[in-house]
Amino acid sequence: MHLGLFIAFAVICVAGAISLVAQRHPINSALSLIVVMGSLAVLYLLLGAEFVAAIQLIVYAGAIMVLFVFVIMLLNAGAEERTRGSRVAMALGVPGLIVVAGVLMYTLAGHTAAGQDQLAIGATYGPPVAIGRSLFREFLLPFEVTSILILIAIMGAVLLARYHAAPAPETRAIDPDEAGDLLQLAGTHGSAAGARERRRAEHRMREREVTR
Amino acid sequence: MPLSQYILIAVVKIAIALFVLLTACAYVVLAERKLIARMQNRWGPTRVGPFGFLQPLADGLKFILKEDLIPSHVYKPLYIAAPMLSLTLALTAIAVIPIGQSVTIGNANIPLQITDVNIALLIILGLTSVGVYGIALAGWASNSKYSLLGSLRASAQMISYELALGLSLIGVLIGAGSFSLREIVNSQAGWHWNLWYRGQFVAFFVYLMAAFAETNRVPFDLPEAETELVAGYHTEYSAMKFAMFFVAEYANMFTVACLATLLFLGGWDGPVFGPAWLMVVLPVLWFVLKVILFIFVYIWIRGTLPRFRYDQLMAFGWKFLLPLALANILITSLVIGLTA
Amino acid sequence: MTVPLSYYLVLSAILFSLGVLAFVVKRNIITVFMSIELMLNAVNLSFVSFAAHWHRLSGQIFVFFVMVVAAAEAAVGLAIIIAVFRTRETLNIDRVNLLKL
Amino acid sequence: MPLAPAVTDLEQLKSRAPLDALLGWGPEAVQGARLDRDELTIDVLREAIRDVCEFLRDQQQFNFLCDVTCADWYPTEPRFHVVYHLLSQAKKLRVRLKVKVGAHDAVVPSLTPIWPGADYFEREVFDLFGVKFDGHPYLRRIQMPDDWEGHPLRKDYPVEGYR
Amino acid sequence: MAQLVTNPETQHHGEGPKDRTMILNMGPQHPSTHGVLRLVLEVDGETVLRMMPDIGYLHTGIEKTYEAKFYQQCVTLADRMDYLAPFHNEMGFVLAVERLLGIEAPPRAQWIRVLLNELQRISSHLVWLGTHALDIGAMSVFLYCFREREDVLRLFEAIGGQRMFTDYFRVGGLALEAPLGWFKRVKKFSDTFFERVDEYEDLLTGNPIFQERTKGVAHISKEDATALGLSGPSLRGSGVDWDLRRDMPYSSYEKFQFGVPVETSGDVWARYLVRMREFRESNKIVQQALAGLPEGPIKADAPKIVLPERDKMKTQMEALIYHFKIVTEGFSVPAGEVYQAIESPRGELGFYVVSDGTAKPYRVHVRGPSLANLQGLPKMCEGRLIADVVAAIGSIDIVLGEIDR
Repeated sequence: MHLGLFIAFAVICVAGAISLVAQRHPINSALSLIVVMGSLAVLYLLLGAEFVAAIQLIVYAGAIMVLFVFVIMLLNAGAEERTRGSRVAMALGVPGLIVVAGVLMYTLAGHTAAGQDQLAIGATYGPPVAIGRSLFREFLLPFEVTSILILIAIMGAVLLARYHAAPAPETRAIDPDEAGDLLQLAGTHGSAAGARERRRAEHRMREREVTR
Repeated sequence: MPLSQYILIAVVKIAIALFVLLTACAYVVLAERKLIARMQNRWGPTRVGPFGFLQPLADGLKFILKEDLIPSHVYKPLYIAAPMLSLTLALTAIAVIPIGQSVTIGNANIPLQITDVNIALLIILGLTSVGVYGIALAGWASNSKYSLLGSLRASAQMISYELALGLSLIGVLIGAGSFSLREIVNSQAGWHWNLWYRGQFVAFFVYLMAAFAETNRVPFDLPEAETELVAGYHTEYSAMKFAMFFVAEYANMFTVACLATLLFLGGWDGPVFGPAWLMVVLPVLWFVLKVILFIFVYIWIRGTLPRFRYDQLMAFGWKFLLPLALANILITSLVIGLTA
Repeated sequence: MTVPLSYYLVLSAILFSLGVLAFVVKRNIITVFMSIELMLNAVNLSFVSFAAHWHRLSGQIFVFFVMVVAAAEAAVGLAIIIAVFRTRETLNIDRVNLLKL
Repeated sequence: MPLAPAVTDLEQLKSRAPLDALLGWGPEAVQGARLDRDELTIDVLREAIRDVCEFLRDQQQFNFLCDVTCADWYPTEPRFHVVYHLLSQAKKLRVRLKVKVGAHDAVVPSLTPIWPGADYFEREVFDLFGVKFDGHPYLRRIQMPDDWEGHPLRKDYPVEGYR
Repeated sequence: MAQLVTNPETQHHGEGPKDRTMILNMGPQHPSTHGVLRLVLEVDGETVLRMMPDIGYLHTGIEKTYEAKFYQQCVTLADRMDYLAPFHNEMGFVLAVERLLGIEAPPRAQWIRVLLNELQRISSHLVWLGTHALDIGAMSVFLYCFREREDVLRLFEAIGGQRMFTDYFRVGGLALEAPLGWFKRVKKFSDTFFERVDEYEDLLTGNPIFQERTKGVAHISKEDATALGLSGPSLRGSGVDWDLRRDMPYSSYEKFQFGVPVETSGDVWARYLVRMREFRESNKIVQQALAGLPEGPIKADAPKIVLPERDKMKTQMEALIYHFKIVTEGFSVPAGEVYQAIESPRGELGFYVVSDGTAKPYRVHVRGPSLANLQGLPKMCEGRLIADVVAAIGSIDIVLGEIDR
């Protein structure tokens, strides 16, 4: 049971990660990453780390990745283009990586520490209370330091977004010359007969292209 | 308990919970239409069945039978996935919500909850925070300007108010000392409801506001403000896909109402008397009544208030609710620290 | 049936390697940034599995800190990406090779 | 209440303040005047209309432009009578200015620099009569579709439209 | 906010002139454009940078139609322009023709006209209030307003035989005497109406969300409002104390006591307050008209123009001849031109009627207040949020039937 769940979610994890690499549109990559994070949260539950699992879901999937998706939507990032740089990286990176991964896995798999007693499904290790206690006693200093880090990050993000923002397009009373462009862009208001005429013309054009 | 029995009970509970939840969603829609209609000197639906009681059925049929349009300019995979995501996440949250003590059938003691986890509250928070994706992706994948504006509004709003929502719960958590919803309810037993016993009325107010915003309801219904954005993020959706968003919204309302009941209104706490079977039924009844009360407030507000503007909404969330929630945490912990 | 610690570690190694691969291969600056998150996640997994293995809470606490740092990093990083995009109008990492806007 | 006959004699009409002031300011701009049914109409030289309006607005407190429209007296020339209705809110007085233009040079100076509110009214006159307004920033059809032929309120416009 | 255009592979709509902005077509089919108005917005995020109203989707050619109808037929056409205030249109046209003819309606007819005009103003403002509140998101006010509007429309139906396009005013008077008991019904409505206005105010005026949404929003200064030709409550909301009923009275308005509400802040809130107080002032006029209604005929003594009474037509040869001639040939109007402006619920409604001496008008032009008020919209909205555009459209209370005519 335990192993079955592990294998299932490990496979989902790896599939998500591969999809992250393989997808060309950033939003698909982001969604793949969310899948990875979700299944990691399940793996944490298997390991009995409830609190971390929940935090993983809330912070990683619910906050950080939302930020990513948001930015992708805002910047309207299109599918990425292949450049020469990416081809070089492919040629060097993939074989090199396989070697590194192989070595890593060999080392790790070799050191199969004799099984400590395994937790049952649903059993917990590291309840929130215990985590809180150690966080606010042993690790109080690092905790406070991270809070300062977060504060700095917030200020930095605000500053960056403010400081480097291009001057906002100014609002102005309608300049009728431009109003024309505006209407042109938005589509002008013609008669039904005119629209029919144009549609017919377009149709004829298309037919000519087809026959050619 | 053998595994097979465990799974059987779980499946039965899930089926019952889903059935009840979906039916309740349908009837809350009817109740909303009826109540608002009466507030506005109208009748509301009356044609289908006696007093219009079969109206939800007719609506459901209509949703199923309608042509499922997929506009040609959408990004199809996400366009299809988004409503499913929304609905799934909204329905999953019900899994950790307890509705009463336990019943004993045969020799099995079955808690009235699909699964009792220690970190139930965190799971609900996690699910709602992931729920943003459904709306954000729906707007983006629709490739329509109104949808995009609606989904941007919705995502920003949900992220902002999640913070206030989370912080408003901390006072309760400090008091109960647990993330488990069952234990939180038990800590309020005997009329010691958090709403007054631990002085969490400020937290309850913050929670109420944030919950309205989280579920995109009046006066925070900007993402689908029909007079501005046509229908917001579901402008391009029709038939069953639209229905999924619709049900998801009402399921979220239920989750939020259940949570409010459990955290602030004492859960199933209430006068219990009578024979054994009544002892089991009454708590559930109290719980349901409280949830209905909360939902009635939702509907009432919808009949009364106008809608915020986007920047006012953000200001309200960040500049008013958030400091209020923080102050509440501070005071609650001070009180607990000093009295303990 | 138990799952040996090494399984988790191998999974973590695979994820980390995929993260590195994505980091090297991908050309979209946001995706590159996401691959860093993937690597962090892989490391988190090994932390948690070690914590479970040795019954020490510090592993989980460390994951907590990693998440905090990741959140801070994401906030600042995305702000930088937005700033870069506004001036350069591109997200391709090959075109953002100068250390100035 | 029988109708009083219309007065067209400029000397007799001097008692009317806006006309008097206008004659004092620039008699060459005024081509004629008419008091009919208690409404004062001043025929203004086309080239002077903008200055006249500016004068009336600044010196005579005619601060409000109610309306710009046109009437087509088709067979006669000058064919188009472009009509401006001004209102003085301080004096509670109205005055009508009229510019007559012929069919072949149907161009009138635009009043948009003086009253931005003239914008839509002038566009409408252009759309429905084909009278052009010189200096209008954005003279485009407003009621009819952009590809419409002809100007529907002209008297020689066939009722069924051009076929 | 950065660029808001969606994924380019499937992009079907036009991009903005600068890629940071987006062109948004609001209407012609949009829930809050009150008819078939189209607004082309250039937005940056949710901020409106530029706005361009595009009208003409409801163009009916009424001004051209006038030239082919007898004067008495034209009253019916006038109804159809501003479909929320038909009585005001009738009033404007009828007064203009009466001045061309040099006749005047008898006092009773004038008072009933005033009474109906003020009832119409109430019903028109009710529609405004309901839709405005609905745009801002308050749903219930809409239905409360339509409840009262229904009462007013029933009164109209009783007196004119039609709920909206009554065609009740005639050149030289009114079509018929009011039915028995009608004035009592009006009194009953009018007595309860003050309470009803209080009810709306309870729901909106004190509501902090509503105030937030309207105060300081869509501001237009006194000077701009005058220069752009705004009129009616939109002008009075900017602090110009001008009401044609008081300042250039027509149809014996000079005999009524009423206040002209003026607000100086020039925002949506000011226009809201002005109209809310106009409810009460109009109702006061209604009560005065009921109390002091003069007795007498309702048609002017002008047999060549006004249709004779039914019984006279059946008993007197002369009356029959006049009836026949008016119906078949119309009545001819001495050549000349008049501009008659009245205060409609939306502002200065002007009828410019040119006669060439025949039985059909040579040219009729309508100065629709909505057209001029619409010109103020871009000025109000640029630089503000999309939600404010909706509030601003509601606050200038436009009727597209009148804009496009």
